[in-house]
Amino acid sequence: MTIAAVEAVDIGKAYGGVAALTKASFTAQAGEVHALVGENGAGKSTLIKIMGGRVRPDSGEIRIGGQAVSLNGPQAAHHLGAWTVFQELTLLPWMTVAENLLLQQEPRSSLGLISRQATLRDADALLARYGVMHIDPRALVEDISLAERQTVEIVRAVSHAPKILFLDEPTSSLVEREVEWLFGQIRRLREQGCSIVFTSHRWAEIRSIADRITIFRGGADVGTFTDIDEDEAVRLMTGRRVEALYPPLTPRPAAAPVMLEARSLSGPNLRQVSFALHQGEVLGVGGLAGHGHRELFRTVFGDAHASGGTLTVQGKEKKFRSPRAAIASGIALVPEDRKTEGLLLRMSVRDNASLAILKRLTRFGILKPQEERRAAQHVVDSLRVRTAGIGLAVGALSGGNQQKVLLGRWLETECQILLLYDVTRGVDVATKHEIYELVASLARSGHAILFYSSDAEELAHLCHRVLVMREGVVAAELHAPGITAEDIVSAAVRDHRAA
Amino acid sequence: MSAATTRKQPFLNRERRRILYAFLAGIILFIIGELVRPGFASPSGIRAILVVASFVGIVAAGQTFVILIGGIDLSVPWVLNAGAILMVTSSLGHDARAIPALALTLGMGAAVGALNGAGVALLGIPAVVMTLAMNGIMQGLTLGLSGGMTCTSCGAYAPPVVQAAVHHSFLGLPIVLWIWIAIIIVVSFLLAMTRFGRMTYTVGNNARASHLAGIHVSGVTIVLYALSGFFSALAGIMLVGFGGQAALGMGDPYLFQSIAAVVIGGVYILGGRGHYLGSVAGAISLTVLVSVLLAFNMPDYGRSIVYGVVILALLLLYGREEENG
Amino acid sequence: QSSGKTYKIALSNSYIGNKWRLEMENVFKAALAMDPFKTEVVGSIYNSGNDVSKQSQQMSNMIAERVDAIVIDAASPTALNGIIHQATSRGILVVSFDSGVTAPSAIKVNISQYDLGKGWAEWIVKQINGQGNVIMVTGVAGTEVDLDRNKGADSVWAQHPGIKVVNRFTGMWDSSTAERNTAAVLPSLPKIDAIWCQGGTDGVLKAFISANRPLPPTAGEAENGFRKMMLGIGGHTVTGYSAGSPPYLSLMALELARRILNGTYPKKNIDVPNVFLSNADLKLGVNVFADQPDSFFDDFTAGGPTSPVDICAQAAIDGSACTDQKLIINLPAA
Amino acid sequence: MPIPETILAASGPRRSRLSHALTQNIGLALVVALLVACIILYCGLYIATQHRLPGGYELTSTLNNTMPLAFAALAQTLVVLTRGIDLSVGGVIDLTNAVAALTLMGGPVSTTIWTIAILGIGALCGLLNGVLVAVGRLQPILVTLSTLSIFQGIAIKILPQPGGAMPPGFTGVLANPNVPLSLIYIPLIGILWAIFRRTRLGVSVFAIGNDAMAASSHGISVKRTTILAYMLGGVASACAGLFLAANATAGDATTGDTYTLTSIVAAVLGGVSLFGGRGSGLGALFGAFVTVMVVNILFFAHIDPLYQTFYEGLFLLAAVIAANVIGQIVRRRR
Ligand SMILES: Nc1ncnc2c1ncn2[C@@H]1O[C@H](COP(=O)(O)OP(=O)(O)OP(=O)(O)O)[C@@H](O)[C@H]1O
Ligand SMILES: Nc1ncnc2c1ncn2[C@@H]1O[C@H](COP(=O)(O)OP(=O)(O)OP(=O)(O)O)[C@@H](O)[C@H]1O
Ligand SMILES: [Mg+2]
Ligand SMILES: [Mg+2]
Repeated sequence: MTIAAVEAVDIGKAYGGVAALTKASFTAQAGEVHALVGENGAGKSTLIKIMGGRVRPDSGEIRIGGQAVSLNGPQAAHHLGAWTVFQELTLLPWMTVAENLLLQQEPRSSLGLISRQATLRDADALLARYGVMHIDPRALVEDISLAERQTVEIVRAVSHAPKILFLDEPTSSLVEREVEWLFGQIRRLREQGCSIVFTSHRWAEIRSIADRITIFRGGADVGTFTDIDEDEAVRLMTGRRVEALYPPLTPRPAAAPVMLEARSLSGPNLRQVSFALHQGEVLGVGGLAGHGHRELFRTVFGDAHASGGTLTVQGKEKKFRSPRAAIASGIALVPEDRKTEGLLLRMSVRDNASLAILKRLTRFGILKPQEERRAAQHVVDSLRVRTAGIGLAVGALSGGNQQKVLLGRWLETECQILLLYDVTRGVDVATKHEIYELVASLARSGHAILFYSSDAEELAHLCHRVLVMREGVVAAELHAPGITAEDIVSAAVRDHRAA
Repeated sequence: MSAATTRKQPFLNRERRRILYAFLAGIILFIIGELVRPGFASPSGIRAILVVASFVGIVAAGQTFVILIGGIDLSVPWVLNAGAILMVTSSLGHDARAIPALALTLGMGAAVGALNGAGVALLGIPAVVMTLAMNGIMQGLTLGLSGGMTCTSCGAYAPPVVQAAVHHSFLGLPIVLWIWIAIIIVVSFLLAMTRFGRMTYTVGNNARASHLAGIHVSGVTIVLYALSGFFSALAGIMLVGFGGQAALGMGDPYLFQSIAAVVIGGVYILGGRGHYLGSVAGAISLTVLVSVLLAFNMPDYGRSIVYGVVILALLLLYGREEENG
Repeated sequence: QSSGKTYKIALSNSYIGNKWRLEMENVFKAALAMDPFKTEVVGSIYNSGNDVSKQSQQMSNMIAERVDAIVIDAASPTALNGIIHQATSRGILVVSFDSGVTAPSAIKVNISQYDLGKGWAEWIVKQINGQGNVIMVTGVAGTEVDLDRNKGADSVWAQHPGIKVVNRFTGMWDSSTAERNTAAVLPSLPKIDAIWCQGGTDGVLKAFISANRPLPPTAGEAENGFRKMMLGIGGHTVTGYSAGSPPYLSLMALELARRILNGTYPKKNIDVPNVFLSNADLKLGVNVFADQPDSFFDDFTAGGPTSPVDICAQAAIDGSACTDQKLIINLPAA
Repeated sequence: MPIPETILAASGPRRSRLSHALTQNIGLALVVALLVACIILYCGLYIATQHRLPGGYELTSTLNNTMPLAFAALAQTLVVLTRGIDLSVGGVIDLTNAVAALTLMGGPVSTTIWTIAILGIGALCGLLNGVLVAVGRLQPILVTLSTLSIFQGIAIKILPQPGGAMPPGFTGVLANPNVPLSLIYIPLIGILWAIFRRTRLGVSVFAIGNDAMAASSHGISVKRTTILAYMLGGVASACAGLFLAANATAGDATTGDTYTLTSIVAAVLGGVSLFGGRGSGLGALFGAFVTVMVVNILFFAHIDPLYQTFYEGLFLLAAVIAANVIGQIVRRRR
């Protein structure tokens, strides 16, 4: 065998008393796509942060090109040709896409000053070179969607012609077509001899692109495989078997009452959207990112104001002036970006889990600590949140576990209507399975669920109906049974294909 | 790792350690004072310094609330002055009128604070601008309405009960210190044990996420600023009790001192982290520091320099942020 | 004396957060409504706080308004020199008082701060026979007034080695600050035989009372609260010596400006004599007022037609014109 | 050039450049609008009361009086952009102003050398702040609160009494009272700011204010950038001290104090976010002009001096609310 492009040897890392990695190793060759898989909290991101020079390991060795290296910062890794897209993106929110793309390598004018025009031009060219036409380099990062941010971050890493590329859950918020795009990039890099190390919780993707897979469990690797089936991988990751990923779809009762009805809802990026969501129904929403899903969810939740149309909840017309009003009507939202819109990162798991039910946990405004602890522990136990305790800051949890806390927050409430925006983003297979079961059982027990996902497969399996949105309009409505991911994707892009 | 789920957080976490150190700093400064000037840390010396610290501490209670949500209250000086003047002019020095006068004054403070909060939360005015403008507005109103403190009742004394509350003792402690202790208990309880306190921290951590979780962000903000106004007015009342009469300019020193006490006590200036007990420790150690420096017979410039150097030294010992990354 | 012309005179004041400044403005306002100013002067008043660039900007606007004279109580003795020069070079008369300015082209009306500090100190030396512990409560550091008063005192202490200045700390010319600072240091101080205080005198004494300390002989400002204690009003009596910058300096400056403008007085500085009052000199309703706040400054008038200024108490209290008395301002003989 | 296998196609027309520029610089656009509104109001009032147009003098004095605040606001902006706050701005102004009073008295050569040395002192003050924040890992507000006290103390030590006299040439260049020479400093600041924005350092300052962690993973040194930002801020504060000295023609070790708060207000009015990462030095400059225009407007509105701060406060709020409303409308349109 040739010299490995990158090698991690027995890496260990502890935060406070919590061991994130105990003895983690893997080896990736040049021209190989190497997947790291494992449960939420298995330590994948920690390992990638260490390989990317952002975190110093407590023990173990990193070898690049056969040479042991000590990375004392991201720059050291860059010098060795190793570039990373971290799980929590590192774009600067109040700077433009162009500035972000060319940070630290801005084009200079003849006076030696950074040229804004050239920056824009170069950024435009860069995006075009990688086939990204839908992102305006002049836009501020805070104004673009998570998927677009992810794309920008990938373009930035790829543009350095890396010898080693680490991608930590690059597809978590990407939809089918964007994933395809990314895989195109990965294949090209592989052909050029680049070694790509990536993590994902979507087995289909792993199977389609990874050459080899290293499985992690509890902070250590349990083996590297070239050919392994999903069931076996899941068993190695979790120690248990996951029967079928998707639960069987229970047909919704024929005469189920309408819980939520939108008629001709309009607003920014929303045009005349109408739908009815019934009791016990999982109504999927799909389509390419940036086509109005975000706005639809925000409008229904009272976080954005419709310029036209009506919203009816359980037969009563409502005009929500704030999320509080929507919540009072029994609606709950798991938002897109858990870091900025969902969680209070510096506060504890307990504080985050109990946030929506504080009223129930207080008497005369005074908190009942016992009950609060019990409620938080219930969230942790029922969703199997991996945490060193309910007192730990939620920001210290792994991405998937953060998502579980957020979901758990709403399950403790008595909401009837759940707006789930990409809830399985960054969630591991076993947990995904749990969430699917949960969604199905919530539907069975009479909840109405509006379910957006960037994963068309998921929509196809889980939803009674799927609304495909394009440019703020409902472009197609697909009915189960018989929905396939391909149907959803082709409905979402039909126009562009035709054009 | 799942075995770790029951692991407890250490009792003395970073924040609590910091509060402890701030208190320790105060004690050390007392000792230094005693070494320089015997009698400095005598019971009467400590009592006198704590009384002075209590005024800062009371203003700092309000400042803690608003800083916890990343705000700031620069309207302290003239809300305090207005409170002092309103107290004497409405009570006219009669005990019988003390209760309504107290209610009126505290109500005025809370109302002005609520206006600050409304400006910040509903109109989106930056807290610095809103509260600074409010300081000017209150100054203009106070001077204008009292005709430049020339109204016939402006020279009235604080009601004897109010003066007694500052000067008289109960169980060996001046009553003002009992009041402060009560405030410490109530405020700490409010922040740690109530829904309102929890909402304060969540809003301070992430207003957007709190909003999406159904927290009435603007309501919480308004109440917090109202509390700040309330405590400024209360400090005004205490100060007229202390001095007997209202004077203009009484509130000036309390702006920077209250902010300094809060941040030295470990409350994070951008919000979300900290405890009132920290602000209390900050108020005490700052007051002891100033007093120690007064006890040294040194020129004012020297005091000014030493003051800055000592605070820096203390912070380098205990107030450093975590290395991020 | 009236020349039939009217002059535009503006008062540019800086800080407005204490009683002294308010009285100073009140008597100014009252005078504008009384003869001779009522007919001869169109006056206006501006405050800038301690912000020099604001005061400077307001003075620029006065220049733009083409006033005939500017009377100023400055936020800084030097920082307004530039704008003062601009005013005087445009033919505008500038008269400074209280917080004086160093600009040579400005006319100054002031008491001697040095003599004030010295006078207080000399009285103390006499009171305690040149022997004993003294505390000095100083003013706002970095100001000329503070420095001059301290220097005056220090010149006296230097000649009396028996006097020991056991502590010197600032009271910021503010009763409440003075009280707090005194309260904080008092427990650690030995027996105090005399107090030398630039301002906030009543606050210093209140701190002594709270700490159950006997009230030593006190030389201090002209606060009503201090003088009330000298008369024993309120249950505590102190042997005192009270003097200060009188708020009516603004009137002397106004009168000087008017006289210079109408050509009846030469362009020259005026030294206003210090008037020290001891316990025996005090008279209720004349130079002590039982119904005025402690922070009221009692030396707005020296009383009687021969004193520098004679104006009714009401003018100082609320800025209204006196009804039963004429305004008399006696500038020193030209 | 690689041919991508899959193209992520554009979904609609891109927004116009102008619309981008407007939404990205909304703070700057609003403060400019605010300033224009203030100027119009001022001119209206001026004409109504003075029956003529404001002219060269008004322009010159407004410019000269604003320059110190403009630099102080610039200093504040540099630090605030890094997610910090600089309460020591006033202290650095005190210190540099005091040093200027002591040293700027010789000929042009010595004056030039000392001017540069004073800028160096500002840089040193900033270095101290920056090192304590970046290396000492202390909260910026605490560091600068402490150094404010230290710098003030040193300033009073070296210039206990206001004084000194600036050479006429120095004043002639920095704060010429006769010609609106300061007019050149505005484009100069604009150009310097534009250059700063187009340097690595400038981008880094914004980047660490956006997200220090993210910036450091792109290889930006947070420590180095923080220290340099504070140093540049120190230099800008020193400029404020120099301009203040030039305008005053003399020094005073206490006049800088007010700039700590006013610099923050000017920066915030100029659209600088106190949470870092957003804002413009140019906006802060205009913010400084707005605060001075407010003084002018209220002057010519001839308001009861006791109520003056009341109207100032109201005006400030009205201005910010108006700006917010316009901002909302612009934002909604996009
Ligand atoms: N800064 C930190 N402080 C404390 N604990 C941490 C910190 N960062 C990570 N951890 C802990 O280390 C463990 C590994 O986290 P890591 O983010 O590497 O998991 P992961 O495999 O990437 O999971 P996911 O698939 O959910 O992203 C988790 O238990 C997490 O709680
Ligand atoms: N899009 C947003 N971005 C950032 N902050 C936001 C946003 N939306 C809301 N907020 C925060 O929430 C506050 C306004 O929401 P608030 O919680 O007051 O709504 P509400 O109280 O539910 O509304 P209402 O008073 O009309 O019922 C803002 O001041 C801001 O702090
Ligand atoms: Mg991860
Ligand atoms: Mg609201």
